[in-house]
Amino acid sequence: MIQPFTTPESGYTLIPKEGAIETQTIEVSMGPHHPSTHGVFRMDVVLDGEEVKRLKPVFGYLHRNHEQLAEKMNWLGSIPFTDRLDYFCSMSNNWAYCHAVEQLAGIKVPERAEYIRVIMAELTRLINHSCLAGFLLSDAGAWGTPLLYAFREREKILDLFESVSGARMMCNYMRFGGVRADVSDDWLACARKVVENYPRFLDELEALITGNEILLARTQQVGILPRELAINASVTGPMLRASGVDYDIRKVDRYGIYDRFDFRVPLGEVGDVYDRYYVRILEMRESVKILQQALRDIPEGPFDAGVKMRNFKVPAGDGYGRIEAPKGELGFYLVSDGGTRPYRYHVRAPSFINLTILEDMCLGHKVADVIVILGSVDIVRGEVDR
Amino acid sequence: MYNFFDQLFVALGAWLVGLVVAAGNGVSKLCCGQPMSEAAAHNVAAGTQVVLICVTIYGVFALCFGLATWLERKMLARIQNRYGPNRVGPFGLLQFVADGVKMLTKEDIVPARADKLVHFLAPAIVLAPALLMFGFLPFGRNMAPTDLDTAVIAFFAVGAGSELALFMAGWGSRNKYSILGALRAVAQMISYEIPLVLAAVPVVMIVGSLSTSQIVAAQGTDSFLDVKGWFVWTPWGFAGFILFLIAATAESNRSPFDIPEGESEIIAGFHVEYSGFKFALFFMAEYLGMMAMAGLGVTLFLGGWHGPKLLPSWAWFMLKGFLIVCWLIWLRGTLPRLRVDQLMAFAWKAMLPFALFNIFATAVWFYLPKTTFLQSAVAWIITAALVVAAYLVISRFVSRRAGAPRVYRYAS
Amino acid sequence: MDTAFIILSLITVAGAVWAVTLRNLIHAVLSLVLFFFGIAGFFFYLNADFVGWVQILVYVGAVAILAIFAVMLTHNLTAEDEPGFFSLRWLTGMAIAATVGAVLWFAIRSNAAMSQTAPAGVASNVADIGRKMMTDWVVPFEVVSLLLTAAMIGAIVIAMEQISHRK
Amino acid sequence: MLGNGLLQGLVVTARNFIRSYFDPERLTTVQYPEERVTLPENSRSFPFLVYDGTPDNLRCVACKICEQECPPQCIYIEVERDPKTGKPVRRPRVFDIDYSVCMQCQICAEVCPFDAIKMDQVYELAGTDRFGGMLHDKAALLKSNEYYHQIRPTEADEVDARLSQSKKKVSPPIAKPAAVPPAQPVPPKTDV
Repeated sequence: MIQPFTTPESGYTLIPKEGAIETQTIEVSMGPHHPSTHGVFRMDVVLDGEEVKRLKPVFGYLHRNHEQLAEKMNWLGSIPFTDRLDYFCSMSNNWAYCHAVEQLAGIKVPERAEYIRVIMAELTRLINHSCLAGFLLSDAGAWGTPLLYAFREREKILDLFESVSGARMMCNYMRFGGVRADVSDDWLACARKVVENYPRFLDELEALITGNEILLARTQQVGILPRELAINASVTGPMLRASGVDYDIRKVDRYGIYDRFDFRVPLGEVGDVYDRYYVRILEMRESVKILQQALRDIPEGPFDAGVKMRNFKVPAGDGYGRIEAPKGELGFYLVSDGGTRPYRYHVRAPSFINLTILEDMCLGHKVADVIVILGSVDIVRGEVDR
Repeated sequence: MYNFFDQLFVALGAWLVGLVVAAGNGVSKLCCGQPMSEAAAHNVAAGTQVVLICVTIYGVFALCFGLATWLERKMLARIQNRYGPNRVGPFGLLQFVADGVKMLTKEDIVPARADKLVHFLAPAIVLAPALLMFGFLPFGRNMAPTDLDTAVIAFFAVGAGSELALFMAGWGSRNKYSILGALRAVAQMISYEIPLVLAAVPVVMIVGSLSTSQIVAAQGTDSFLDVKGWFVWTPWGFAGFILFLIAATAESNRSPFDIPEGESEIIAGFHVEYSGFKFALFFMAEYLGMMAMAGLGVTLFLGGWHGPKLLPSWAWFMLKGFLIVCWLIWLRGTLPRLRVDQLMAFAWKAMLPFALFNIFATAVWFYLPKTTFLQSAVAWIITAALVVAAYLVISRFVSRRAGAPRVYRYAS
Repeated sequence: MDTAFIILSLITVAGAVWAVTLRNLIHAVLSLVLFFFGIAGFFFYLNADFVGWVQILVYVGAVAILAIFAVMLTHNLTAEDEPGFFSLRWLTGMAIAATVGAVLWFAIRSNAAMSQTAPAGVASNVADIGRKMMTDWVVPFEVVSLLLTAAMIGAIVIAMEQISHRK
Repeated sequence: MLGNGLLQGLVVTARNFIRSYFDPERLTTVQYPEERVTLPENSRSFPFLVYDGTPDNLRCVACKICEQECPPQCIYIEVERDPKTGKPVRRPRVFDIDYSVCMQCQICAEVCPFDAIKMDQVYELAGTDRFGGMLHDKAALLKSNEYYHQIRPTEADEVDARLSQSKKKVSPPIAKPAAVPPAQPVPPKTDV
C-alpha cells in the first residue's frame, strides 16, 4: 500500500494514485526577490514536477501604512501620498481621491478642469496599458523589446506631465475642485501631436506581438478566469471585461464628463491571458479616441473652483467615490468628523482584489504559466500593499 | 595575389612548424651530436601542428566569443532603440575585456549544501565539448584542423557531452530552480538532438561521406562565382537548413528555446548558483556552442568556405558564421519563450516528421536524373513540391490545436 | 603494452570500480560515464573511429542520462545501509564476477582470431560499415529497428497511461 | 500558415534596428554626462528659500505654515528673538529642510503666503553622508531672486508683480517692520 506522502513543513499531503510513479513535490517560494513578480511579491508554489499543485500568494512586503498616515494628515496633505499608491498612474489616483472628497464636500468642478482631468486620466491609461503589454512579453521571454518600445512612447507622455505638473511620475497635480496649474496652449498642441502618432506605435506593437505563434501558444487557454468567479471575487477593470462582463465605471457612473465622449468598451470571450492582453490594446485605441475629442473641444475658463487649501474642512459624514483607473475600480471610502483631518480613510485598490484569485487561475498550469498569468493580472505592489 | 591571402595561414603554420623542427634539430645537435632522426622530426612536427591548432582555435574563438557578446549587446540595443555599450573602448569594443575582468574579480560563492565535486566539475565539462566541436570544421581551403572521415558524427557525439554537464551543474548546486532548469535542459537537448542529426542526414546522403572537407568539396564549383554548388539552393537543402537552424538554436539554449535558463521563470536555471568566473565559463560555453553550430550549418548547407574569389576562403567561412550568429541574436531580440511541453511537442510532433520527410525528399532528388538543365529543373520542382506539401500538412496539424483567431465584440 | 593502452585501461577500470563502490549514486553514475569514455577510447585505439564516436553519442549522450533519471526516481541517493565488506552480498557478487571472468578468459584464449592485434593504419571503414549493413547484415538491421520501434511504442503507451492517470 | 506571425515580428524588429541609425524619433537616448535634457520650466526638485538682494533680506517671516502643512514633516523652523526685548522678530533663526525626508511635493511652496519658499530644479544632489549630509540648513537653502528668475522666468515675474502690488497696498516702506501685518506663530486665516 502506498502511504500518503506529506512534505514536512507545509503538511500538504499528496496521495499518489495507484500505479503512478511516486514523485516528490517540491515547494518553491517564488519571490519576494524574483525577476518577474512586478515588485516585492512572494508566491509559495507547491510543484509536482512542473505543474502547480498549490499557490499561496504572500502580500505585505511594500506596506507603508498609507491609510493610518492619511488620518494624521489634513485633506490636502495626503494628495501627494496618493501618487505613490499605483506609481504608474499617479494622475488617476489623484483624481479618484479628489473625486471622493468633492462628492463628500459637494464642491462643483469647472468645465475646463473636468476636461483637463479626462485628458490626464486617459494619457495615464495609455501609459499603463502599453507598459503592461511590454511587461507581459518580457515575462513570456521576449527579453524586453516590446517593453522598451512602450517606454519610448511613455517618455513622451511623461514629458507632457512634467511640463504641466512639475514631476514625471509623482505629479500631485489635482486639487479639490479642479487642478493646480492650467495647461497652456502649446502644451495642448504637444499633446495633440503625441496622441496623433500613438496609433502608429500601437500598430507596430500589434504587428510585433499579436500574430506571434509562440505568444499565442503561451497565452491562449492559459489562466482562464470564468465570468462567475470574476464577478464573485469582485474583480474589476480590464480583467473583468476580458471575461466578457460589461462593467466599465466610466459608462456605469458617468462620472466627470465621460458621457460627452463617444467611446466603446471592448469585451473578451474566453477570459484567458490573451484576452486580457488584447482587451487592453483595444482599450488603448478607445482612449486615443477620447483624447482626440477632449483635446479638440476643451473650453476656456477657470481651472479650479478657488477652494482654499489651508484649514480645508469637509462637512461630517462618510462617502465613497470611485473612478475607472487603468487597473480597475479605484475607490476611496472617506469618513469625516467635520475637522481638517479625515476620521477614516480607506483605499479600494483594484490590483489587490484582482490578485486574490491568482491561485484559481494558476492551478494545473506550469511554472512558466504562473509568471505569465501574474503578468496579465497587472499588479503594482504600491497599490496592493498600500 | 588571391592565393597568397587564401593560403596565408596555411603558409604561416607550415613556416612555424619548420621553425620548431629546426630548433629541435639545433637542440639535439647540441646535446647528442647529430640532428634528430627522421621519425623524431616527424613526431615533433606533428606535435607542434597539434599545439598550433589548439592555440589558434582557443585564441581565435575566445576572441570571437568576446566580440559575440559585444555584437549581441549592440544588436539587441539597436533593436530596442538604444545605444548599447559604448563607453569602454571605441564603440564599446573593449566591453568584453571589462566583463572578463569583472568576472575574474567577482567572488566565487559555492552554496554550503552543494555537491562540491559535481558543482566544481560542471563548468569545465560544459566548456570542453564547446571547444572540441571546432576541431571538426574546415575553416578554409586546406585549413581543416583534423581531417576525420567521421567528422559529422564526431561533432554531434561531442555535442552530446554538454547535456550531462548542464545536468551536473543543476544537480550539483542543490537549488530548486537549478534542478528545474537542469531537467528542462536535459529533456530539451535530447529531444532536439534527433531533429538536428536528421537535418544533417540528407547532406551526408547526397555527398556519400561523413567527412566535412568532402562535404564542402562537393558543394564547390571551380567558377569564379563559387556560389552555385551550395546545398541550400536545393529544396531539400533549404528545408534541411531551416530545420538545422531551429534545432541548433534549441541545442545551444538560445532564444525561443532558452527554457533551461528561463530568466523570468526560474531565474537563471542551471547556472543560478554560479558566480564569478565559473559563470563566465557557462556563458562562454553557450556562445562557443552557438558559434560551433553556426560553423556546422555553414559547412553543411552554405558551402563551407566556398564563395566568390573576392575574399579569401577563410573569410567566407567567418562571414557566413557571422550572419548565422546575427540571425540567432535577431531571434533573441524578438521572440518570446516557448513553454516546456510546447517545446517538446514541437520537437517530436513537428520537427521529427518534417526531418524524416526531408530525407525521403532527398532520396527522390537523388534518384531523379539531373543530366540536362530541364531534367534538373523538373527534379527541383518535384522535390520542392514534396517539401512544401509536408510543411503545409505539418503546420496545419500544429496550428489546428492553437484555436481559431479571436473576434472581440464591444459592449452595447 | 604501450602507454596509450595502459592509460585507457586505467581510466576504464577506475570508472568501473568507482561506479560500483561510490556511496553517492550521482557520483557513481558520473563515473559510469567515465567508463563509457574509456570504452570509446579503446575503439579509437583500434582505429574503429565510427564505432568510437557512436559509442560516445549513444552511451554518454543518452544511456547516461537515462541512468541519471533512474537514479533521480530512487528515494535515497546516498546509500546509508552499507553492509560490511565481507557480508553475504559481497561474496555472492565476487563469485559471479569470477565465473563470468573465467568464461571470457577461456573464450579469448581458445579463439585464434581474437588474439592478434588490430591491423594498424587501415583506411577508415565508415563506408564499408554502411555497405555491409545494407548488404550482408540487412536482416539483423531490420529486426533491430523493429525492436527499437516496439520499445518506443511501449514507452509511449506507458507515458500515456501515466498522463491519463494524472489528469 | 505556421511562422508568418513570427516573421512579422522579425520584420518589426529589423525595421527598428535599421531606423534606429537615422530616425531621431526612434533613438531618443540622451548620453547623460555629456548631453543633458533641457528641463521644462515647471519641473521641480527640492525647495529653496528666496531672498531679495542680500542673503539676510530673505522673504521668509518664520510663520511656520509650511512646517505644519508639509506632509512628511521635513521642515524645522525656529523664530529669531530680539536679544533685548525677547519678542519674536519676523525672521527664522534656524530653517532646516531634511532633503532625505522631503518628497518634493511642492505643497510648502503652494501654501506659503509670502512666496518665500520655491521649488528648485537642481537634481544632482548626491552626497556621501545619508543623515547629516542631507539636512540643509538656512545658509544652504538661501538662493537669490535673480536665480529664481533664471530657472522660472514666467512664474518669477508673476510673483514679483504680486509682491510689488501687495507692497503698494501696504504702502509704508519695509524699514518699519511693525507696520507689516503682525504674524503670530500660529497665523490667523490669511488669504492665500
